[in-house]
Amino acid sequence: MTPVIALKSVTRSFGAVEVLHGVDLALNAGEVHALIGENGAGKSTIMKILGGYLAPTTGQVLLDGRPVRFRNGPEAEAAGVVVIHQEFNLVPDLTVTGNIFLGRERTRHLRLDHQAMRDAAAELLARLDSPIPVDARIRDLSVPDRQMVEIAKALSRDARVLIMDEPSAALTHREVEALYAQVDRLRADGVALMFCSHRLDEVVRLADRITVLRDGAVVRRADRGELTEDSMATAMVGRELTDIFPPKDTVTSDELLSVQGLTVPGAVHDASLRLAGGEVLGIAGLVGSGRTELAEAIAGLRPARGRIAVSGQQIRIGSTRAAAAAGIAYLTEDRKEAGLLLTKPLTQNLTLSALDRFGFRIDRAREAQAMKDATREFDIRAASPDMPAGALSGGNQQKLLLAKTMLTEPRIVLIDEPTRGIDVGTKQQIYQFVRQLARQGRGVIVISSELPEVMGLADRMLVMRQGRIAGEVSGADITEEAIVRLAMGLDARMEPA
Amino acid sequence: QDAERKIIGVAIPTATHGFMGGLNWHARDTIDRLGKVYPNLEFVLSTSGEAAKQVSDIEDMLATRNIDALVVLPFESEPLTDPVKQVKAAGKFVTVVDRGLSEEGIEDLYVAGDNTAFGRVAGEYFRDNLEPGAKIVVLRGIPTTLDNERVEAFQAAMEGSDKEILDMQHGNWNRDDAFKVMQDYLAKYPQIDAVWAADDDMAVGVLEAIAQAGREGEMVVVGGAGMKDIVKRIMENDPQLPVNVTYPPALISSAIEMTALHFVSNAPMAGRYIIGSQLITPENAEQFYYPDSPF
Amino acid sequence: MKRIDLHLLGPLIALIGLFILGALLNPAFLAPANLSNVLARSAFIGLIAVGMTFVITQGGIDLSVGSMAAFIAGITIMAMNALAPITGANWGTILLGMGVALAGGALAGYVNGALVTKARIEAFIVTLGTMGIFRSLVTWLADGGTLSLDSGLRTLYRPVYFGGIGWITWPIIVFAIVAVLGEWTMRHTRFGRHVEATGSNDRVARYSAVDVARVRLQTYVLLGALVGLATILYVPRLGSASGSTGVLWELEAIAAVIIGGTALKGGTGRVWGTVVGVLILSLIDNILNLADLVSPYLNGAIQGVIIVLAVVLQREKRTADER
Amino acid sequence: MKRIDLHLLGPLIALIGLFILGALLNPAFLAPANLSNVLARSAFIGLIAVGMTFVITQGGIDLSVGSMAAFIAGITIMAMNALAPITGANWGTILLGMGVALAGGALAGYVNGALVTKARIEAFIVTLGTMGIFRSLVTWLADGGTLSLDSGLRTLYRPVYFGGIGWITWPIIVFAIVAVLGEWTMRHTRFGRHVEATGSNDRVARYSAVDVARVRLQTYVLLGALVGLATILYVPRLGSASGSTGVLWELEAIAAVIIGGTALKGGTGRVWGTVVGVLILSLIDNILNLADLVSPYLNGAIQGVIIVLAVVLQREKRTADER
Ligand SMILES: Nc1ncnc2c1ncn2[C@@H]1O[C@H](COP(=O)(O)OP(=O)(O)OP(=O)(O)O)[C@@H](O)[C@H]1O
Ligand SMILES: Nc1ncnc2c1ncn2[C@@H]1O[C@H](COP(=O)(O)OP(=O)(O)OP(=O)(O)O)[C@@H](O)[C@H]1O
Ligand SMILES: [Mg+2]
Ligand SMILES: [Mg+2]
Repeated sequence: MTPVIALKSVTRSFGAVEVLHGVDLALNAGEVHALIGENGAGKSTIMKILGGYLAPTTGQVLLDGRPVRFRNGPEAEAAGVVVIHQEFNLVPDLTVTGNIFLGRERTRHLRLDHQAMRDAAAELLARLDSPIPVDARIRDLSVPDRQMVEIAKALSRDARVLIMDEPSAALTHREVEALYAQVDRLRADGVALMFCSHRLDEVVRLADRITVLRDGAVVRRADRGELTEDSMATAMVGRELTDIFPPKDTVTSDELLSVQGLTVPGAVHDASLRLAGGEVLGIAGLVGSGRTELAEAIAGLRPARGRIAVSGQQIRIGSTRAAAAAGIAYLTEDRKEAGLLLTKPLTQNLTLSALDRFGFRIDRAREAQAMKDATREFDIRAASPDMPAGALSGGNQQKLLLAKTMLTEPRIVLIDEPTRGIDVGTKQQIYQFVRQLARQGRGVIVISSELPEVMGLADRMLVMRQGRIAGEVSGADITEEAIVRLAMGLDARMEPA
Repeated sequence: QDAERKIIGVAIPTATHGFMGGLNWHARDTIDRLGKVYPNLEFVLSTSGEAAKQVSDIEDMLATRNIDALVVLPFESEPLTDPVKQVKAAGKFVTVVDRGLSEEGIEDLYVAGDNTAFGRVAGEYFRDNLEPGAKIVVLRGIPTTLDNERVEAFQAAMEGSDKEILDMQHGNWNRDDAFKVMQDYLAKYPQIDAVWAADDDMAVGVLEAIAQAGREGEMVVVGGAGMKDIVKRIMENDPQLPVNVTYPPALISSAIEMTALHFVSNAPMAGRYIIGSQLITPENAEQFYYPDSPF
Repeated sequence: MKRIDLHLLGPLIALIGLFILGALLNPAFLAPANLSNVLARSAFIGLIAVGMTFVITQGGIDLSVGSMAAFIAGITIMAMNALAPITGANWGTILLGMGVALAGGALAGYVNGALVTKARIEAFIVTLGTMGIFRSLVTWLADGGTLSLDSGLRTLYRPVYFGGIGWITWPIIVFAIVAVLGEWTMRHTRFGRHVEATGSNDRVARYSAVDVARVRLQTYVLLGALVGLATILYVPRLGSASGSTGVLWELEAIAAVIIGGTALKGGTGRVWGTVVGVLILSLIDNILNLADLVSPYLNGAIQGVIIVLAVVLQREKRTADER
Repeated sequence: MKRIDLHLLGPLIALIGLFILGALLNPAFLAPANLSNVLARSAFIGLIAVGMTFVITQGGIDLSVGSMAAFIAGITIMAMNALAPITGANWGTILLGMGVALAGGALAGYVNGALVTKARIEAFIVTLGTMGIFRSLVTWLADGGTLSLDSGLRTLYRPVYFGGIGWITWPIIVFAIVAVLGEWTMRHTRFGRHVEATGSNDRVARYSAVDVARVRLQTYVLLGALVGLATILYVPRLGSASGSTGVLWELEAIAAVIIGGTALKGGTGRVWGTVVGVLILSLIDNILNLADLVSPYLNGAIQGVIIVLAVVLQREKRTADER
């Protein structure tokens, strides 16, 4: 059987740096192919080449066994090769429907057929089990919702080949299930699928074939069942990974943060919490339960009512400067729109929140040193500190964002989705790092949609439901079941002890 | 005779309205003509849309073109006074046109229209020829000292008469603006007996607005500066346009010519030449009619 | 949702407020003749502003429209004057002249658009350049003075501005049709969608198979053609064009677009908002002329204050955005 | 990398080209007196354009600067004239006048900035409004005419424009200092970084604990103060202010900023590029005066062509960006 689409000894360079070294790869109809590898290994680059968004420097793309040269993405799409990008590709000012049909609007007698498109969009979203209103503007959607729209948009194309770059990174449990169902359906329809993911359980669950990439070269190929999660991780990272979560050796000190009756209109109602130095507090909940809003309000990014005190000192609500001065730092879940200046060099991004520590005349040498330190400490893989942040691989952008937040030396860190798009090896580093922050006596709040992650990290957990704090669990009581029950509105206490 | 090469700089405002357009035309026409007649004369013409730009242009003429004489129609009097004084101090011959400098005695030659008379003649015509109790609306030009002089003289001439000035708004010496202002006057005042449009470009817009409202029979329109189409209609005894007041854009020609004569003839040219504003009436209109002028 | 509605209605509320103010200040304000005047005057800027809405929504800008109108008016008049001796002072000649205006406008727009999309120069600079060029050319063609339409043609052509159906004159009718078509195009056609997508994020639009350069170019051509159409209505009014025709129209058109709620940085276009914006600007002028103020020198100040106030009602939306 | 260098050098190459052209057209071009004139007169727009670079980089715009300059010049003159009888025609009075100019400028800038950041109105509209307001106010203060500085003060004050160190007159010195400080501030201070971050993506800036509203406000105040400083140099040159002072300066300043390579949509500011842009614009005027052209009516056209050409050299960068 000829593969539907294949790469033949493809290399790709950005400037002088070669990031892919002679990659061979084939996708067959009716099969799901997983591409895994560390951050910056070249996964997105391969996918962009397949999808016509980048040209290979040398080597060939074969479609049905014949060499093709797509000049751009739309041309590949016309040939049935559809890509869901890691970076969102939605127009913020258009509605969900507008985006799904952008460039392929349906018309009747010149006039846009709004109803037909709206119905089709609703149908697609229903297939994904997603309640997003089709007339909502993308600008007003949360990150996971945007990802669902992106998936719906790709599904609306009649694809022979569907390539998904970390489709589930921004999704929560329920949405992921809907995605899997679609993957199964498409596979049964004979579509050739490829995806990459840092969730190895997902790879085990979905993939018929697995290709492991390291530093731009294929290091392992395997069929379904040949690799366990552990062996995948080992193949990716090139070393054994043990004990991904560090021990919870908590020594709490005095109360650091106290939030009382915090209300963010329309999102959070009467939330109260305490955080001690040296403690890691997890916040779990479904998408849209208001976790982000709560964290943003604490960081002064949203107007809110209530009281926030740091070390007993009341701070002004709704002022980022007041929050920053009190030592609160917030790491956003929306790194592209709110986290990094994508067109600015890495160094400028790194130091943006902490410029006052580089002197009145910004000390470039010290900045460069800080960049060097951050690159080492957070293992940021970048060709040069002067490259724009947007040119980093997704995972490396996340690491840069983390480094940027830490540079302010906060006393209280709020981390929203800390490991979105991060490979297993680095995840471990980040978990170590979070723990280390706590050991230094800082307070850490972790928000994550990956339950195992919060559970593995947190000393104590709050569960949010519909904008309210539904309950608290700590120590040995932190179980998946307890959390899910709270998140779903089933009282944990009703469970017989 | 004196075959030595002389360079005359001419600095005037840009053609932003009809009168200034006519003035620009006359300036270029005169320069072309004199350039042919006197091969040893060279002219440098600059037009500026703003006082500071005109000052710059004059600086450039002095610094890079080494002019021997300057003919200037100041964009505004105050800001140009000092720069022109510098030109004079550099030993150049200076002719000032139309708008006097704010300091006396700088220029060698002064050629100007008479703004006070321009307003007064129109005012006196209205005072003497309108019915008692007649109601008048006025369209003013671009807010400038010169517009103020005209309007003040107009008001002074009207003072004590039994005619009433209903309104004065700025039409900016522009046809379109005058059209709009006149439309609104017509909407606002049921009775208007006369319009002082103060400039023939504005008069064109005013006439169109009156025609649209179908009130041609009700009011007379007095413009100014003697645009050829208007003068022609006066010649033809148009009841809507009984008279006009001269303010000839050709005064720039006289200024340039006299400056040129300073160099090519032995007659010393100096002094003040005020070209008075006259009333154009159907009787004398013919002598103010220049069919070839663009204005 | 409530917030957004208020934002959408902001300019409309301002317009209604001005209306009431006008009626209170002077009863003549509500007379059909006055309203007809105001609407007809709005038509030039209105047509241009509708085109400008597309250009701004797409993420561009056009500073040259005022000069372009003057230039097109100039060549239209020259063309008609030149044709009149051959074809006679009849409607045929006028229709040819109208053809010149439309084609000339579209071509001028094409030049702007091509410089922006093909030569890839910042729209602000391109149109700042062509603004100077068009204005110079018309001054030069008119030899510093005024280009006037042949009087025979003039008489024939006049009703195109002044005539109509009762007090609903042709400019009002044309403006209304163009406004409705413009709104329809923005809301209900593929072109409108693509214009918004391009202005919102051109990279994404390109990834979605939108021919971004073509869309951009088309908006400039559309704007140029509408400038041509505005000229067709402008020429019969006073029958002349000069270097001072259309001065500052660009600023007025852009202001109308933005007062109407279209974002200067592109992405969302609101044609009906633009129409409201144009009417607001015209009404301010009219009301200032109808009312008796302290000093006409202060007209500009009052105008400025009203423009700012008209937009204050919109600010709610920006608060929501900023979150 | 090579591409970006070419882009950065683009305006500089255009400037050098103009220089060579000037020298070829007229040897007097290179005379110190001429260069001194050109540089000194660039200073007004130059100072304003440096401030404008910050405002545009931050993602804003200010259309009011020309009117603001006229207004500030007006009140400065009135203040000095009012003081002269009390304090006498001496340097003390002039220094007080300078203080009025600077404080007035900063205050006027503050008004713009506060309307943008606190009342949250689109900058284009705010400054379009204040543009009308300032211009009206100065016309009204001057009663439609001209406000002139007391002649005694005038004589004393003149050297501030015309004097200096040899042919390097004070305006040149002030402009040079402000340009260097401006470049330094943009490149090497926290404020500059914050300005760029705000213009690049204000949400990211806010999430990075940058007080976006404050940064925005500060750029307007800075621009206002620089307008005040420009006025301090302008008043001794012309000794007067009127409703037509500073007309279209805003367009010139914005054009200079963009020719210099600062993006209109914000995010990257290049102060030295702005300086080059200002010099390009001044040189074009100067060169047009050096040579005799077909018709002065076409000056504007030539100017337009050169502005567009000067920017063509930059387009490479945008190609790179767009991919
Ligand atoms: N436009 C670009 N310019 C320069 N370097 C680039 C560019 N795009 C990608 N790279 C580099 O190519 C390498 C591979 O990036 P790629 O995005 O393919 O990684 P990835 O495997 O998808 O990683 P992640 O898991 O973090 O998404 C990285 O080192 C990245 O910095
Ligand atoms: N700027 C915005 N404008 C309007 N609605 C928004 C905006 N941002 C988020 N929302 C909505 O608010 C709700 C809460 O979203 P949010 O993402 O903050 O929840 P969350 O609990 O943090 O979930 P997660 O982090 O998993 O996305 C969602 O329904 C989202 O669509
Ligand atoms: Mg990737
Ligand atoms: Mg969230």
